[in-house]
Amino acid sequence: MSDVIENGGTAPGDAPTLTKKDFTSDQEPRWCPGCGDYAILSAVQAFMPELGIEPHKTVFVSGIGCSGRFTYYMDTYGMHGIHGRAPALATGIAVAAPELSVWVVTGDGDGLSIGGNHLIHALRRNVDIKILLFNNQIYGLTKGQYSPTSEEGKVTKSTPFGSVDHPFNPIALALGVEATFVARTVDNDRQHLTEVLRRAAQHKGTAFVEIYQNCNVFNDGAFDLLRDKAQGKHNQIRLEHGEPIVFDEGNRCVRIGENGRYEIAPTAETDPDGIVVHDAHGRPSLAFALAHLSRGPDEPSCIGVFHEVERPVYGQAIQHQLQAAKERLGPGDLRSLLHVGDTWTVE
Amino acid sequence: MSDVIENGGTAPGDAPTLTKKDFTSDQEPRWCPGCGDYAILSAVQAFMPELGIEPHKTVFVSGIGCSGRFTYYMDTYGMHGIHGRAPALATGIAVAAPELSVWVVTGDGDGLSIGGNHLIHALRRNVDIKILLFNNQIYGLTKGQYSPTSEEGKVTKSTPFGSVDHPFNPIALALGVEATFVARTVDNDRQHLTEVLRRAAQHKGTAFVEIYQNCNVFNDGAFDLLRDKAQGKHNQIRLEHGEPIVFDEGNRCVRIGENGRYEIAPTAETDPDGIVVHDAHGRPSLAFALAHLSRGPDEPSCIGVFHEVERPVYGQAIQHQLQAAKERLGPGDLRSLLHVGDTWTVE
Amino acid sequence: MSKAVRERERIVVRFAGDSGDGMQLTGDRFTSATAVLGNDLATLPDFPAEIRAPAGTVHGVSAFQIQFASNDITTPGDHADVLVAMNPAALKADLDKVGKGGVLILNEDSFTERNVQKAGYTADPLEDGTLDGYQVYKVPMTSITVRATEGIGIGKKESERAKNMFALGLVSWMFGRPTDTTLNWLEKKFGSRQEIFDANVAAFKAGYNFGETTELFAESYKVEAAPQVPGTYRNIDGATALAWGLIAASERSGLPLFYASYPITPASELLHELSRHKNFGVVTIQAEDEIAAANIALGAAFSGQLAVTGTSGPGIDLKAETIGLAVIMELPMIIVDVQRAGPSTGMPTKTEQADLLLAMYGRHGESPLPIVSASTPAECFTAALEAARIAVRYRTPVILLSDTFIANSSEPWPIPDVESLPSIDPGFASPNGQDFLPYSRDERLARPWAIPGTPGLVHRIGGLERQDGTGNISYDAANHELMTRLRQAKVDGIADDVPALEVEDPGGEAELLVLGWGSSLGTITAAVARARAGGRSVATAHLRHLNPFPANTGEVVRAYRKVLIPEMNMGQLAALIRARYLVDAASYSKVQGLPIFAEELEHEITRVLDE
Amino acid sequence: MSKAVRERERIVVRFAGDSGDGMQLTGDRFTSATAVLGNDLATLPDFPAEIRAPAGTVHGVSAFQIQFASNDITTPGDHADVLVAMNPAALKADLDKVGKGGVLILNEDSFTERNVQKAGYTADPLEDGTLDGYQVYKVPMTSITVRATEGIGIGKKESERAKNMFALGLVSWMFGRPTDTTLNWLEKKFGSRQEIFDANVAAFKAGYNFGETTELFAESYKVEAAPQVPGTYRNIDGATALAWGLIAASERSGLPLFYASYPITPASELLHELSRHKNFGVVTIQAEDEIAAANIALGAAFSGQLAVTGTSGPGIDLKAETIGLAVIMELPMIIVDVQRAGPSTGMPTKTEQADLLLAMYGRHGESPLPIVSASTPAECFTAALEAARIAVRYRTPVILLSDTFIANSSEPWPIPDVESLPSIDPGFASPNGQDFLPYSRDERLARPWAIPGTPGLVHRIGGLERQDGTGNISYDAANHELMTRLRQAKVDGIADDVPALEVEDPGGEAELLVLGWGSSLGTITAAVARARAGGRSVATAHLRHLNPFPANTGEVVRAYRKVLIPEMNMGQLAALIRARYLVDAASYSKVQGLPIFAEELEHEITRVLDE
Ligand SMILES: Cc1ncc(C[n+]2csc(CCOP(=O)(O)OP(=O)(O)O)c2C)c(N)n1
Ligand SMILES: Cc1ncc(C[n+]2csc(CCOP(=O)(O)OP(=O)(O)O)c2C)c(N)n1
Ligand code: SF4
Ligand code: SF4
Ligand SMILES: [Mg+2]
Ligand SMILES: [Mg+2]
Repeated sequence: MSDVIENGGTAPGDAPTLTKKDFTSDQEPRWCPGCGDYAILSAVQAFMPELGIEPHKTVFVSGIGCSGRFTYYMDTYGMHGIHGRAPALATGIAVAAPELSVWVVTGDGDGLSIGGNHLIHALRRNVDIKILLFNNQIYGLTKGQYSPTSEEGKVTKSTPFGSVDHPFNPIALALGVEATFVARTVDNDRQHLTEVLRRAAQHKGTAFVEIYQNCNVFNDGAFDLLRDKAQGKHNQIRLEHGEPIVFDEGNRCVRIGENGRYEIAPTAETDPDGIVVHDAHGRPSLAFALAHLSRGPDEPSCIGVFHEVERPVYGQAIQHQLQAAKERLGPGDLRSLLHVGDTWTVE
Repeated sequence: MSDVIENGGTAPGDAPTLTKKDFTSDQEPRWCPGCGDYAILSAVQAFMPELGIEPHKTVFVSGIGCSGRFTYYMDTYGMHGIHGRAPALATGIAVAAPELSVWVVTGDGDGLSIGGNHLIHALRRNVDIKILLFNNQIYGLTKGQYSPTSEEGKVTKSTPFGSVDHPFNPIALALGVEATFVARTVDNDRQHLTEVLRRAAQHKGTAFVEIYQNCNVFNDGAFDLLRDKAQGKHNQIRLEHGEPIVFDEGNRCVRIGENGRYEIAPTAETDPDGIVVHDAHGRPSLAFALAHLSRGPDEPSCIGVFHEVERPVYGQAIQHQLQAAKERLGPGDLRSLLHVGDTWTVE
Repeated sequence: MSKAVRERERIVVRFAGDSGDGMQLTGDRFTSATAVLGNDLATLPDFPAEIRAPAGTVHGVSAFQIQFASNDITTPGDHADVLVAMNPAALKADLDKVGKGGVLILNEDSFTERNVQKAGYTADPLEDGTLDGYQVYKVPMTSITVRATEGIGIGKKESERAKNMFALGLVSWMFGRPTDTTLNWLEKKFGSRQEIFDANVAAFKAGYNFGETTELFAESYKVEAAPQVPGTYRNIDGATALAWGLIAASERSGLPLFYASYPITPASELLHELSRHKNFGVVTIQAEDEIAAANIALGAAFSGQLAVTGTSGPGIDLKAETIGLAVIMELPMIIVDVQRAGPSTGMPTKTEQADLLLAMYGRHGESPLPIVSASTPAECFTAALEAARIAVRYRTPVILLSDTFIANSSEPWPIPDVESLPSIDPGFASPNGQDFLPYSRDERLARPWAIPGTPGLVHRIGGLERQDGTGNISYDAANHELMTRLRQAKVDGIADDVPALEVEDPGGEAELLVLGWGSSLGTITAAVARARAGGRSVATAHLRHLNPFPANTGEVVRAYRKVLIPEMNMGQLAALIRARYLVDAASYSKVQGLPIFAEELEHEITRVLDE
Repeated sequence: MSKAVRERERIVVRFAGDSGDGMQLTGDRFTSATAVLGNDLATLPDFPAEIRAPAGTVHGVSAFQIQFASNDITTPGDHADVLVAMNPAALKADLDKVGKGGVLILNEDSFTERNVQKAGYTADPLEDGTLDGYQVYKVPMTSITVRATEGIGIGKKESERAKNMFALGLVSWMFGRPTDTTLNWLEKKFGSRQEIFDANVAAFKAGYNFGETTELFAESYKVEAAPQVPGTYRNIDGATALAWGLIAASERSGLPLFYASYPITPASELLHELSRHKNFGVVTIQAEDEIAAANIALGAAFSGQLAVTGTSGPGIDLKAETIGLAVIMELPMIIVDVQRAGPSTGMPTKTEQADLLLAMYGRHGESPLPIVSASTPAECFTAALEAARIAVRYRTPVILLSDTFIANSSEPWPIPDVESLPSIDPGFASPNGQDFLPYSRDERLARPWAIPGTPGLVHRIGGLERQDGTGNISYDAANHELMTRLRQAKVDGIADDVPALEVEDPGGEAELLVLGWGSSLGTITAAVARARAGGRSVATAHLRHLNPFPANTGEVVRAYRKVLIPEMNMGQLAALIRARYLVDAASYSKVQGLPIFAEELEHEITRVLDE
């Protein structure tokens, strides 16, 4: 059995200096040219050395979807599971081997459609895994059906007359199921993405990171308002813990309205004391309100860490119970077990 | 095909006067003596006539668990499905036959453990079904394992050393996945339960009703703080839309704290303007904050309708698309379909 | 001066290029022109497994194969006579699919050093002897196309994209295909975008004329029309035929069609096709997963719809528990399994027929259900109708097996007269004044289908064992035995209600029976035809009902000294036939994600006969 | 004056009462006293299907049956010789389980008009002739118990609850069971709660003395100890034996045991038992559903644990896709299926063996895996060890089949010497300086097990088809064929690595072989013994490995003119044996949620022999 690590999270190891190359496998990525997945892959490969955890102590787990191929391109241990089940596979790994750094890569279909149940249970349990959800608001691998994050009325191969489902808000969903770390970033902002990865890696327990990812083949431009340099600077609401929430080059802010409700307002018309100060470490209700500022990425939306709190980590709690049992009852002895209770002897 | 009903919800029919007996089947209930399920059954059977919908236009759908038996005791059409899938079965019925009144009965294991995915997708889609989740914070039918709503550290048959999972907050979960109607009530308060059922029945779309239900065999007393007459009057926070939230015989209230945060405070020490006025029809963030006032039913907790908003109803939107297509393209003609595109004739 | 024209009985052409090169469209158009000429034909698209692998690599190659003939053919052909390769990667990927001595038409422009490397060649295949023994035609397709479209006013990139029309034109000339079908289609498709239309027409004509006028091609070929039964024909692929068959079943039963599914290759096409026909009242639901899809369909079945859920192997695994529920609920429902290759995720874009035993046994407890399968693209239409007939008549879930090969390939289809299609009586229960017994049975052991909304028939069903007659929960031992045997007997009884297994044994003296099911029909027919042409006498029979088998199946298989069962699996039908009839049926098994080749099977037939 | 004592070879006693009457505990205690006496025994608890149906109704009846004997016995008995019924409902529910002329010991106090009605009797069965032909003893158990416990200082309700100890005392006297085992146990259990302890002891003694002293019982019975091989014995039920077998496998392999499951009757007991042994380092996880449980276990398997997931039929359906993933990942993992009755939800508390074909074929594509089964409660221990051995040695998921009957019933078990248990070598891969090939194979075709954390062996696995050797994704046709056949060959090869199928054919001249698997062993043994006692010669063989079959299985079944396969299903093993060996094996099938009775099977054996 693995030693119990006291603190979860991925603590820096004492590995020799690592480079991006150490995390790059010999398999050639096979996404469509221009796919946002390339940028994420490159950012992750470049970021991993910083953790100081050697590739062989790192595991990437993914499901099925374009995003699912991620695992093959990381030169770490990897499990490419079946559709939707990556959080469960990763739970098995993280509980069995708490000393490993375990990452899950999933998609909006993989993680929120077929895999919704495992995702919500991983989040509530606070397993020590870092979940990267590549949200392109479409099913890429199966060539373009709508997903549970596609906007209402979406015309796709499976909905030629427009979809009639109301989409999930993944950040709100995660907050609703007791996630301890909830963040959002975008594929093409290397710096922001890396910072969010860093925070996720440091978090003890399950980190949920939604990454707006452009699928340039089946859903091009879905996130332009936030991804595009020119538009992004007006529409990204960047969250920083302890800072008043202002955006659009300072022109707009988030303020506290009636009954405690959050709303977007021109900064000039807002009493500075009424501007919401971002509190990532408080109750999830505040983060939840921020998640509902916009209907979706076609309106000014928050990116960054919404919520980050400490709670016992599932795998560690289990390992602690094992240790406590051993201390209290002594290590298991098979012979005594087999003889417990009534026995009789025939001479 | 069924006629399209314009408004979902269960509109009163013009049925002859109905009584509780009309909704009571000839099957003898077989729950443990004293089980909270009896009280709920009796309340539901007594309430149904009020809707004026005849039993044959009503369908109850359930999953597996003690709660799952409910279906057999209602003298309506009924489907007792497999474990966790009732919301999906009910979706099929509600979409196929929008003129029916469709009810789902599920448990905390059935609805939130194995059935979590179907529940969250039904809620986001806003299918016209009314979901009653009997939350007894335990697996009853399988004789006492902990459930995803059991409190941390719960000692059960499957967790002799105490559970290590953090539980769901079902109200928060429903709000996080875009539910349009979210309420909570308790098994033994016939009047409150009936009022919540009434509101749920009137709602157009999916209604989610959490019912705190006592399992007197495997988890007795879990809700005493709220169920017990003497304790309940101090600890139930009864929500009424448009009313300031005060409870404990007026002694305590919910007020707006720093950054818009909700907190419980002595009414006497609170500026009346700072008391939260319950807004069930606003953004879900307000209801979400109320759901997080308590950690669970062992603290003062809200009951009543947390959230209730209108949104297009899934089954109706589908029926509308069918109608629109027929109007635009004319009713389908099989012969033309088979001949569409290139054909050639051999004489 | 017109060139020589050679007559041929059958030709296999394969178009291969990059995913972006439009090969499927080229193949489709060539097929239409061929169909209109009256040739018999069979086609097979061969998609890359990746969404859009890097351009120019073998992983990105997309191909389309067609066989057309002046007589009956049943497969898209083992080997191509002509390969059109738009780039080195296409050549690399598909050269081994061309018969020795075959014709290679290569887009010379694309054979740059960089492309040759990207394709994984270490040396230029045009130079190093790789192509020795083939008839190689190097045609600078890109540059001619660009030249032909000059002055139309489109950019170079757009003009280059028309090179597939050049290839289509060239091959159309080569095989004397009519040009008007293609020109009409271009008109319909691009008519409103003048430049694009002009460019495509120019490229197409340039290709046609290139063949006609250059010295390169000395001759063209002619394939006579195949004799066809009079009627109106269309070309149809299996996915469309299946979808239309379901719509036809809905029309012929008066039951609204209700399709709930979760996308999965190769079953997604069904969802796509059905979702287009809302004016037929078809409800399509994209569920959150396969389990939900099955349950949504089952809920709709309870409500009196023609309920269908479609998927591929992984989805059948997931639906297993729900299918079992449908078995005990005895509700009509169709589960379509478009089989794909491999265990687990396997090879999602490849074909296989390895879900037969899963369909038979893939549920816990004793939960028998009927299994119907389609053997050709067009047969998907009738198979869907038949599955619906059985489901509704017997109040039972039915598994309908198709596969990737059938779903994607196409063949000419004599369009049936709508009125001639079987009609299906839903036979809903109606109150008769007596106590309603939801688990009473008719003469074929089917129970009443009483749908919510019907007064007087209020009842409840579920997955716990039902009491005979009342349908109440029962834990009674004898009742469980009775119900288990009733469910089995109901399914077994269908054997008398399906056509007898037909044997084709022209001489009446064969000692070998080649027995098949599903998509190997084409291969079997072709292989047996060859063996017969070689003087062997061989009988064939093909099962469309896999559970129960037609009543005479035992008789048929016992009548031959040898039985050979070719399958794209490890011998699944063989296992069933052996267990049931105790005949020493041999399995011929190929598990490569590809159809069995007629040639291979012919060898096996000869081997078995000579044994 | 001491009463007459009659000697008997074997006795079947059945205790029946309300769920709240403590019948399971009574049965348990009687079993312990019987085991200590050295009788051979077999037990079967019979729980109500409802959680706690209304007291006094037949649905609330809980029973416990034990057969004990002075010689080898193998079943808990077809019919009871003695029924102890604590109330009218118990009599109503179980009277048909008593052999004609049997002894009925009834708690007279409970036969009030109200209780008689609640039980569903229209008239008092004590009066109306219902019990004619039985030896009826009416004993006012409740009132005597209350009297016996007067003055101890407990309430009437508490004192009434001790009436099960009265019954135990009475039956203990009747069969000469030692009192000290029970008294010691009461001491341990209630020693700290003096009044409760006193009341139970008083009730127990009152019952014992009641038998000894009243006129009612003229005689008691004696059953001699059965000859047993020397050693230390304990009584064990199948659920416990299976859990301990897994712990033993963990100890003998050095691999931490990792059990992920979702509760389901009758498999929950495994989760409960294993969760108690955290000091053995056993991790138990209650997952959100069966799919998660399987995937969590598979993740743990990848990480080098002894990974196990347990469930019953409905859960196997749900795990199918994940098991297929484990097949292609070639990781060691055990899937326990404690089979229960019926399709769908069926009859959850009843037994059946109808998941064999599901275990064989219940995954899409070709995904073979080994299947091991347990035949008796104690054998669950060795079966678990064997499943672990195969899983680890061959890097493969293994399905281990048990059933409700085996899991709940118990038998004496010679406790094995821990050191004598087979040891299992995990054989983890370690770097050897060369490029690591995760899909290279050893002589038994097993691939390396390289666990995360090991430097130099970094690799990735998944559900897409793997390239031979490297384990990279491959869509190559020939590779797919190779891998499909390798996976099959690996599993098939296990046939040489398991003990040959043993035949028991004492005379060596039998013409009938009775072939079985799983929990029908007891019935088969008993039925064949009877048939032999009746002068028939019959051979038996029992399969513990269902896939692959032991290498000599074909030889065995072909050696007999007739083969009869009794199963609690519709002939699943029969189908496999017929398909594989083409022998005309007949199926004897009972599907009632109950074990087959030895008597029934004996008749069938005679019938088949006389055919
Ligand atoms: C059980 C199962 N059902 C369905 C599929 C088909 N499938 C593969 S990926 C996918 C959806 C992918 O969407 P998403 O998760 O958003 O990933 P993306 O391709 O957009 O990155 C589906 C439906 C499958 N492989 N397995
Ligand atoms: C697929 C499947 N898994 C597991 C079970 C066993 N099972 C039946 S009910 C249940 C949990 C019931 O808990 P809950 O939903 O809370 O209902 P309650 O009995 O408490 O009302 C379980 C695990 C099953 N019937 N089917
Ligand atoms: S389909 Fe979309 S998500 Fe998938 S690889 Fe292509 S661009 Fe990326
Ligand atoms: S076990 Fe609990 S929930 Fe189930 S019937 Fe008994 S008291 Fe009710
Ligand atoms: Mg996506
Ligand atoms: Mg519960």
